[in-house]
Amino acid sequence: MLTVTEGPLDASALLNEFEKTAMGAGAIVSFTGLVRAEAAAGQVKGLYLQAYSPMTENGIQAAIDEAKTRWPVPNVSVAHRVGEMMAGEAIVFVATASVHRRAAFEAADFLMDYLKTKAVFWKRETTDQGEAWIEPRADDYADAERWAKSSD
Amino acid sequence: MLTVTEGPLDASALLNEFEKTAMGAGAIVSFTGLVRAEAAAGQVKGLYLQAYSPMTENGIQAAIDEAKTRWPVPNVSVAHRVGEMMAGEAIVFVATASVHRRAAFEAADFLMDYLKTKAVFWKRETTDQGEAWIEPRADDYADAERWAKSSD
Amino acid sequence: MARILYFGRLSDLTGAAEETVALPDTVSTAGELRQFLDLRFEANGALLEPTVRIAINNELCFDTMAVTETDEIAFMPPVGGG
Amino acid sequence: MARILYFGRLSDLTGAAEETVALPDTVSTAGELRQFLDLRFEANGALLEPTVRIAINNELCFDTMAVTETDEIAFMPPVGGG
Repeated sequence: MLTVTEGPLDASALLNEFEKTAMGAGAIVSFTGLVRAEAAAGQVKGLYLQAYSPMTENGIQAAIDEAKTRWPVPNVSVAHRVGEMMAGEAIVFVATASVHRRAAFEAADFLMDYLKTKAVFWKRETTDQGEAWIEPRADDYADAERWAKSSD
Repeated sequence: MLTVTEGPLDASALLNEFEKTAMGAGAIVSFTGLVRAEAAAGQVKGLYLQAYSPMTENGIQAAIDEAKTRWPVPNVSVAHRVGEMMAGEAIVFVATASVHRRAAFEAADFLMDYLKTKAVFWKRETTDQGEAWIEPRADDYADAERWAKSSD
Repeated sequence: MARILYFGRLSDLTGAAEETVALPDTVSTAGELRQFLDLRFEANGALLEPTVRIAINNELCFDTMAVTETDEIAFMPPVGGG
Repeated sequence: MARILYFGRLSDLTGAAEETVALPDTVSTAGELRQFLDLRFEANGALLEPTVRIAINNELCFDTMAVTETDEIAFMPPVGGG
């Protein structure tokens, strides 16, 4: 399941919903990413996240399909917020379910690396120093590269 | 926060509670382990989990302390069920929060490896073949060994 | 009229996230559109940077791809994830 | 009377998860208690297995550790996690 929405994300409600679809799994992993209050440029007041539909959704769906190819995770849920949001609010929620925990952990980790580095989003931070479009961090790229296949 | 309880675990309620304690975190990871319906011995009807208090709690707390030493995870929650439970019910819930997602993922993964292999529990499965005390799986040990320090 | 989208920091430069443009006769490829728009916005090469990718109708393309009046053409600075 | 706990599969063998036992004079260490109980339950060495750990008052101990009438002594087969 994939949702890109301007509305707020309620992680525990999303987890509750996901649990119902993942009957029979032995392991459920969830990840919630929140807008950080601290940034390099100072205290974060707000974040604006821009998507390009359907390219953004297509890219995320391809990452979900890839995760399902790599790991036995029959159930995957991704919800991503776009538009204006404030520090402390949830920006992304990912849940995976599998028979065994290693697959659930790795698939969630893999999806988060995609979402944090390769997903089609642009973001603008508003801090006490003003507004700025922000670029991906170097360690985000390093995280994503862990998943590269030798043939990539 | 650590709870060992005979009552049912509600993962989404526990996540909701955890989110309140983890204000300021950028990343929250949760893991829910459920009683599997399928086992080597057949269809699982129920599971009985036995703890030895306070040794069980002390061991889990030591693992939480160790996780906090290894990763910047100021907030950790562990809830574990004991007693009689049925297939599909939650047996364990772990949540971690950190500024960055790698720490939150790794600390949750580390704690689950402790809980699935080294924690002081004994378990008895009831399947259509009858009752049997079950031993840890070889790959559980292999998972836990990933975290061994060279000095261990 | 082609529909042109400017994502991320590019909209600060162009003053709008989207516009419709009548393509001049000199513009028949994505690369020629870059040149034309970079001059029009006095962007000093910001639209020419190789890290700024172009998508035509939601598909990333090379600068040699043909553009027409019915296309939606997006200028996309590096995506940074969410 | 010492309080003795039998965890996991050991309680199938002993018929109870716990009991109180008056320690005979021949039993002054954890190891001697193993021998005594293994014979009493006709356990054929199940309580002597080195993988069965003994804890005295919630602390794992060697078989050479002294046991007394006021102790809680636990026989613990390999723990399997939750």
